[in-house]
This record gives sequence, structure tokens and C-alpha cells, in this order.
Amino acid sequence: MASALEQYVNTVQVFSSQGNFTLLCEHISKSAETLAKHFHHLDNVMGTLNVQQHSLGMLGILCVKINIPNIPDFETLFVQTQEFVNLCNGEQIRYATESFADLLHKFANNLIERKTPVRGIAILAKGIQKIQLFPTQLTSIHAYLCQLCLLSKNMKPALQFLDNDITDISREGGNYDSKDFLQFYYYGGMIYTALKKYDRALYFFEVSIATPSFAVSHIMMESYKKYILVALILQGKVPALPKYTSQIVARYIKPLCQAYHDLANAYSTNRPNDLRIIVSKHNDLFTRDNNMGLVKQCVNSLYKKNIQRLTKTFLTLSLSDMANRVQLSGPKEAEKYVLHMIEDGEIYATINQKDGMVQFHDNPEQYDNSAMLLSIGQEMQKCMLVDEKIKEMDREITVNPQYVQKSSSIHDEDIPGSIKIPGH
Amino acid sequence: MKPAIVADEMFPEGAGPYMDIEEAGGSSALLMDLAANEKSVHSDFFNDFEDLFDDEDLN
Amino acid sequence: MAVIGENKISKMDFVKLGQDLENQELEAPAGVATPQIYGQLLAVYLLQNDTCNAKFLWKRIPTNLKTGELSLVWAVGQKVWQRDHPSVYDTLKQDWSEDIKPIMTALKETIHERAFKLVSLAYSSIHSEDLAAFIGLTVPEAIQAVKNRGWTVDAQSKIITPKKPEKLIDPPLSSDHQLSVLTDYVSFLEN
Amino acid sequence: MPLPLQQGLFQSAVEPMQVDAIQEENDNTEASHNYVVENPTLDLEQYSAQYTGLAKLHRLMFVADHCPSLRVEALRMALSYSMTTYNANLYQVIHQKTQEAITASSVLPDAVAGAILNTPALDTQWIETTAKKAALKLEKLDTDLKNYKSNSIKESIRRGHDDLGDHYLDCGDLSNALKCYSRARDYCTNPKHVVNMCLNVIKVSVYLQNWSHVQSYVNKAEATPEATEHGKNGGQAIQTKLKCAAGLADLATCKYKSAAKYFLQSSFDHCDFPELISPSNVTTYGSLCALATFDRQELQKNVITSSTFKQFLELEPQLRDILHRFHESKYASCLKLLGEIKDNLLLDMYLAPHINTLYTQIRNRALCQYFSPYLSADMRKMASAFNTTLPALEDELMQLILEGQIKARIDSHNKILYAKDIDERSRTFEKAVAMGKEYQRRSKALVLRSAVIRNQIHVKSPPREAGQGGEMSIAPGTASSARN
Repeated sequence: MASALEQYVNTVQVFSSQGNFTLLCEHISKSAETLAKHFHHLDNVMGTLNVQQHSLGMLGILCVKINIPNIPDFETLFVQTQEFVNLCNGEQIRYATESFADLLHKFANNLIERKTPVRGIAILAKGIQKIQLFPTQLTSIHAYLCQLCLLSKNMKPALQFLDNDITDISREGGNYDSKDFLQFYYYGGMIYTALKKYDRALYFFEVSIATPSFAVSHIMMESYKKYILVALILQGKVPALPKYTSQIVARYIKPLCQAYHDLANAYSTNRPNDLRIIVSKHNDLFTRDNNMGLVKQCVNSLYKKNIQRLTKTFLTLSLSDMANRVQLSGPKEAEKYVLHMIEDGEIYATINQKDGMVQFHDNPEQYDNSAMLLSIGQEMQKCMLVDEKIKEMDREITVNPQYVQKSSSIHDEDIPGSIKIPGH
Repeated sequence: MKPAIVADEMFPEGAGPYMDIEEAGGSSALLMDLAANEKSVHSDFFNDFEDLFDDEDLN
Repeated sequence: MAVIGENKISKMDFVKLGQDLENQELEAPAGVATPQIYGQLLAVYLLQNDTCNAKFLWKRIPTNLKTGELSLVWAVGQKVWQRDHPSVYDTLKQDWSEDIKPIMTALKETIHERAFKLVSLAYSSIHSEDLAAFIGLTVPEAIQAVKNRGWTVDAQSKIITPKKPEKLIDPPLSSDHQLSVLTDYVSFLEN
Repeated sequence: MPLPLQQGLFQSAVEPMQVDAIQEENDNTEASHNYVVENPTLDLEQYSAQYTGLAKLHRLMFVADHCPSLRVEALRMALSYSMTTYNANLYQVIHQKTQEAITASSVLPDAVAGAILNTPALDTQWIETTAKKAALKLEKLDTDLKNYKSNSIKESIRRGHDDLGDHYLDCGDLSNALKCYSRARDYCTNPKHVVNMCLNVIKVSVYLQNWSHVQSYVNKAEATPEATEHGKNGGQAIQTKLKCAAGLADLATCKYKSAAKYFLQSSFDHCDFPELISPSNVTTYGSLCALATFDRQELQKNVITSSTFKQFLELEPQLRDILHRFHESKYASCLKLLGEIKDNLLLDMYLAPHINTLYTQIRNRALCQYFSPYLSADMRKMASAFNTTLPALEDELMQLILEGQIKARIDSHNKILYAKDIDERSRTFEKAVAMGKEYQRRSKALVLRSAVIRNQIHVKSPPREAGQGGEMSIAPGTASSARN
């Protein structure tokens, strides 16, 4: 073993035992070139290190290995990375989150190239947990995990991360970029869309679109397209974007999505035929955007929306009248729609096969039972929790020296730290 | 137009680098610049998934 | 590997079984699990009426494994996805292997029960043929089955009037707890 | 939205106003300009006699555009009237149209048709002399104005501008007319002058269909003290002119209720504004807008029992009948009468674009009023009361229920409409739950956004700067390059 490598091992062992991880990082970063020169011996070097005690040293070696072009023995590297991620010391790793994240990005890319994205899912999930300070912290690995899940069509493992509402972002040495952020919310929105959790999907796409921006991001544009489609499926209309949305969206992104606006306009007429005309007009574009499936769901949802409108107007209606009014093929198809909508809790109705009528009801919920009280109570608790979080943030700002300086120099009369809380 | 942002008002130092540009009335110039230079980014982002949302595709 | 015998599974275990299978799939060498794991997981998803995850599971199974019993399980899945009740029962009529037999049996029961619930919720009257197809029985069997549930059957027209589902029993609330919670709310709202 | 452009109107230093202001707000009315009215019962002679100047010419040409059976007659009247003005351009336009209309209505070849059907020949001599006379007059007025200016006699200068404006108007040069009239503003020495100036500007703005301009000058005139009280009769005449102009502007911009209120404030005895509007127009516009937008009490108090409006209604007995039948809930015959007068109304250039909207609103109002006292209503009876079929009624009711105008549900099985009380308690709960969810969602977004801003996440213009920060990079030159 070359002496340079021995020295590397030595330094790693000494600094690690002293707990001098900042200096160690500096040293490792300087050694990268040397390590790369001796890459045939790196496995031996790893053998002399302890994954728990010398996590940074191991990380340094793995980062060099993953950067070798055309990795000769990926299987070995796969196993090494897997073991490392599972066993490494999180506290040490957090001194080099940027490199750790980078290792996992390249690792994921290698798996994607090898068409086995599923193999990375568990490892990236573990990796996120290693460098997170708390579960609501977003890392750049999140986006890669979502990408692997989408590619392998295994959505579920991402949910444990997606379901957490993010409150902070890991800086990763200043390397965390808007692209990581946008990808996470775009991919996350796609995962929720795939699992038909449209409410959450819409929120994710909205976050992506409302990200501050000074250039036209294609991720935001794709998010916007799916935002329109998911909004139509979920709400039957496209809600306004948050007012803090960048002007770029209105000026550049919206005009680039004309076909989707055409679709939303046709949808708003409530006439399925109008909608179908637009769908076939832009058929190629929707297909090219891989959005045809969602477009078809939109068309289907318009029938459902029209049936819902009927429930607001009628007490009773014959199935054949209903089929006529909402442009379905006949009473059989109308019955199928009604049945599915009842099953999904989208309408309250009963079918009377004896005379072919549907009877519509109001929501049977009378808000007079303890189950409802409990559920309202839980919602209330959630509001209180998030309110507390905002108050806490407010307090943090109030004592932020820069804020105090700025606010006192501008308006003396202003009370610092008074946040407008939505809904209050 | 002055963006009325609740959260941004809370982080004057964080918002600084770009909020100032907009508030200085430079936003229109900035946008013209964008248009002229076709400043689009992330055009290479990975989006090569097949259509995952087709309810009729059960194969 | 989850080898399960017919009698070793209780209903509550399916959740745990599903999680185990999911982990096994993720840990599978080279990213490909065994047909047995796929089959069981697919059946568990269907049992949980988690059709989205069932569909994506089917989509990610390597093509060369999509044969035999695995494809028969998905034949059920397709019909469940399409909510084509009569066909669900047809596709369920298989001699399932021991690996999945308990899940498929439970699935059949669940679907049967789900269908009953839906009919009682959605119909004020239904033709006996339709009902029979819906719950996967012959007409005489179906008539007997609904009579057992106290539904009425018109002897002449054979039109069935389902009994409305019973309202869920309200969970009791402890007044002490309620009082303290209410106190919290009031103090929250007043701030 | 054309509004931002309008801001420039009063800012320009040289000219007090801009003339070529865009024709705004005309796009929110029905776009169908190509309809044809087949069977009007309009007495063109009498109709035309109610107007003077451009109002007469514009209205006749509008009739010609939309009514083949009256086309030739209308154009002939317009043609001969145009020869009483200095407007040689318009004369030629009308002549051209007349010729086309006559030829089109005949099967004979052009030349023959012209001879037989007595197409008026183009009076080139008149055109020439008119142009000459106009130029001479313009020159004289110009010189006069210059003299007044050099003598600095304010009142003469004001009159000079007005005269010049009148002359431009007579020639059909609206933009110059507007300029002259508004230049007079600086030489107004008493409120009466100001009001006069406003009326001139209003008149030209109506011809230009610049409705926001009309409205703002109406406001300006009304804000002028004394002017409207000054000499009781004169005051009322001015008031009525202003109300009519404001009503017209609101009608044109679809503010029907406000339009109705303005028209209803007109005084019959002082309604003399043939350059813009006739008393019978005031009756029609006022009645229809009121029917479409007033509730029962308003209609009773402000229209049916209004002593001033009663006089107007004497001019249009059909409308008086319509109003009374509506009020007496005789909807079928009321709607039938409305249908009968529709053709004539479609020939009115200001009303035509709004007729369908107004009719729909009137019908909807009738449906709502019909049902309002009932808990349930037999839809068969209702259909016959409204002269319609059951399916058509069901469609109309459905729309009204969805819009929240009628609170009811349709029992399509038994064809009964049931009033539907809203369960306020449940609705409040529903709203509260929805609000809670929205609150959580927005708060979460707020927390996230603060994290985004804290970490300065934003999409930058390319190229990207290299990362800098507190943490060390172990692997050189990798992290930042790899992910781009």
C-alpha cells in the first residue's frame, strides 16, 4: 500500500479519535486527488477503517470511487455504499452533508443508468434519515428518492417523506439548489397524483409554481400543466395561484401552456363535447407531455361534476333524463356513474331500479355526534399546532438582530414581529 | 406592483437579494431581458417517465 | 421469506404481512423479487382495496414473471380496478396455491361484504338478478342471503328492498377530557 | 382591460384630452352583429323625425344594416338628410350604400336597375360646393378665434371654440370637434359655461362611443354648483340631458340597474335632446332595464306609480302593458308582448346588443317571482304560465337553482318544484371545517415559504454561481457540477 494511502488512514484515525471533524473534512478534501490516483487499492483502505468510527474517511473514499468514469465493479460499490449508508455515524456525516448527498445522487444516477432504480430506494431513504436533523427537514436526496420511486413505479416508500410538511431545508454547503427543491415538489406531486391523492398533489404543484424565480424553469412549467389538470379533476376549476407567485409565471409560463388553458376553458363550459373537441385538437401535445392519462381523467371528472350539479338541483331524476343531461350513453352508464360516486362519497343518492329514478339527498352528516366532534377537535388541534409554529417563527424573527436593525431604522412606530396569520 | 407577501415581510434579510430588484421597479426591465435572452433553465431536468396516470392502462 | 400456511393468518396480520412483503421487495437482490412475493403483495393490496398500489406493483413486475398464478391475481385486480363486480367473482374462481389462498379467500369475503354494504347504501330497490351478480351468488342464493339480512323481497317482481346501513355507534366521550380540550380551544381562539 | 390606457387622458399637457381613445367595454355585450330583422313594425318616418344630426344618420344607417325590408327607405332618408349638413364624406358613404342596396334588391343588371329604380346620382357638384363652403367657414371661424385671442376676450374665445366645434361636428370630424369643445374649458367664466362645455363633450363622446368619457363629464357637470339649479326650467332640462347621457353610458357598459335609475330620473317635460336620444327611447331603455333588475317593490315604487315616468309610458303603450302585466304576475302575456316588440328593439343601435341579456334577466326574474310565495309548485302549471314546455322549464329552473337565484329542488319524477331551506347550522359547520383545512394549508405553505426565503431558494438566471458556504467539500469539483 502506497504511503500516501497509509497517511490518509492515519489522519482519518487520528482526527476521528480526537473528534476534530472540521479539520478532517478539510484534509479529506485535499486528499481526493491522491486517492483517485490509487483507486485500485481503495478497497483495501476501506478495510482498515471502521464504518462507525471513521465515517468521514469512508465517505471520502466512496466519493472518489463513485466519481471514477465507467465504474469497473459497480456491484462491489453498491454493497459498500449500502453498508456505509446503513451503518455510518450520522453525527460525523453531518459535517459533510454536501458530499454525502452527492454520493447518493451519483449512486442513484448509476442505478438509473443500469435500469434498476428500485435498488436505490431503501438506501436513499436511509440516507435521508442519516443527514436530517429532524423529519421535516428537506434534503437534496429527497428529490432523487422520488425520482427512483417514479421510475421503478414503487411510489409507497416516498410517502413517509412526502407526508411530512417541510419546515426547513438542509443547506448542504450552500449547494442546495432551486432545482432540487422544484424537482422534489414536482416529483412528489406526481407520486401523489399517481396514488390519486389529488389534494396533496395540488399543493405540491402549487409550491413548485410559487417558488421565487427569475427565469423560466421547465420544472415549474411542467408543474403548472399538471396543476391545471389535477385542479380540474379535484375541484372542477383552476384556483388562483398564491399572490406571491413570481411574475415570471404569468408573463412567460402561462402563455407557454395555452393548450392547457384551452382545456380549462372548455371544461368550464360544462359541456363534455366542447372538452372532447379540445382534447382531440391538442391530442399530440398532451401525449407528448405524458399528460394524456390525466387529460382523460379530466374528461371523466366533468361527467361527475355535471352529475354533482344535478344533485344540487333535483330531488329526483330518472336515469335516462340524467344520461341525456350529462351526455352519457344511456341509463345503464348513468347508473354506473351514480353507483361509483355514491361509493366514493362524492354524492348522496339512492337508485330506485323499480322505476329507474335516482333520488338525491343532502349530506347526511348532521354535525350532532361525538365522532364529528372528535374529528373537528383533531382539526382544531392541528390548527393550534401550526399556529404555534408560526408564533415561534415570529419570535425568532423578533430577536433576529438584522430584523431589529432594519425595522427600527425604517419605521420606528412599527411593532416588530407582527405577522399576518392567514385566517385571523 | 409591489408584491404583497406575508412571509417575505418576515425575512427582510433573506428576501433581500431578489426582492429589492422587483421593488426597485426593475422588474419590467428584468423581464424584457428574460424575453430577449430566452432565459429558460432546467430544460434538461429528468422528466422521462411514461404516462403514469392512465386509468385505462392496466397492462 | 413469508411462507404462510392457510390457517396461520388472522385478519390483523395482513397489514404486517404487507409491510414485510414491501420490505422484502425493496431488499430483493438485483431489484427483482420472487413471483411469490409479488403475488402475495398484489393480493394484499387488493384485499386492502389499495388499487393504485396494486396497479403500480403489477406494472413494475418484470414481464417474464407476469405469467401463471401471478397473472391470474392481476386478472382479479383488473376487474376490481374497473369495479366490474360480476367479473370479479368469475376471476376469483381459481384454485389458488397455498401461498395466496388465505389472502384470496379473505379477499373474496371482503368484496362480498363490500358489495352488500354498497347495495344497501346506494339502492332503494334493486332487481334480484342485478343483486345476485353484484354479490356473486345465484339468484336463489342471493334471495336467501338478503332475507337472512332482513331485506325484503317482493315475491312477484323479485325486486329487493335493501335495509339501510345502521348508523355507527357514537364513541362515548369523557366529559372531563372534553372540558379540558374545550378550555384549550377557547384560550386558542381568544389569542 | 382598457383602463390603464385611459389614465393618459388627462395627463397630456398640450391637449386637455386625447381624442382617439379606444372604444372600450363594447366587447362584453353580445357579439352577434350580423343578425337580420325581418318583420319590424317600425314607422321609419316617425322614427327618424325624433332625431337630429349624427344621431339621426347613425340610427338610420343602423336600421339599414339590419333590416333588408327598410334598408332602401332608411338610406334614402339618410342620404337626403346628409345633404343638409357639411358632412360630404358621410354623404358619399351613404350614397355608396344606397346604390348597393338598390342594386341588391333588384334582379336587373346594375345600369338598368339604376335607371329604372331611380337611384339618386352622386351629386358631385354638391360635394364640391359643400367642401368649399366648409373650408371657407372654417377659415372664417379660425380667423375670428385668432382675433378674439389677440384681444383676450375670454367669452369670445370660448364662443369661438364652441363655434369651431359645432362646425367640425357638422362636417363629421369628431376628433377635432372634441378638441375644440374641450379647449373651451379654459375660458369658462361661469358654471353655466362649464355645464355647456360638458354637454358638448358628452355629445361627441357618445358619437364616439367612449362611455367612460361620457360618465366622467356627466360627473363633472353634476359637480358644478348652481348650474343645475340655475333658472328652474333650464336646470331641469340640463339635468335630464345629463341623466339620459349617463343612462346611455351605463346601458352600453351593461350596468343595467344603474342605467334604469338614470332614465327614471328624466323629466318628461324637459326631455329634449334630439342629438342623442328621444323621449320614447328613455321610456324603452328605462322600462326594460328596470324590469330586468328591479325587485317588486322597486318596480312598483319607481316605475309603475312614478308620476313622471307615467308620462313617458304614454308614449309607448305596449311597454306600459308589459310593465303592468309583469307586476300583476301575468307572465305568459307579458313575455308574449315582449316577444312582439323584440324585432323593433333590435333595430335600436344602443339597445340591440343588450336585448338578449335583458330578456333573459327579465324572464328569470319572472320565474323567481312566480315561485317566491310557494313552498312547492306544480311545474306543469308553471310551464303553461310561462308559455313553455316542461323540459325547457326544467332546464331554466336548473340554471337558476345553480346560480342561487331560486332556492329550490326539482322533483323531476312528479314534476314539482320544492322550496328548499338551507340548513344554516350544517352549513356553518361545513364552512368552519373547510376554513380550518384552508387555514392549515395556507399556514403550512407559509412555514415552507419562510424556509425557502431563509435559504434563498429561487430560480436564478443561468449561469449558476458556484456554491459557497460553511461546510467543507470532501470530494473536489463534484457536487455543484454533477447536478446541473
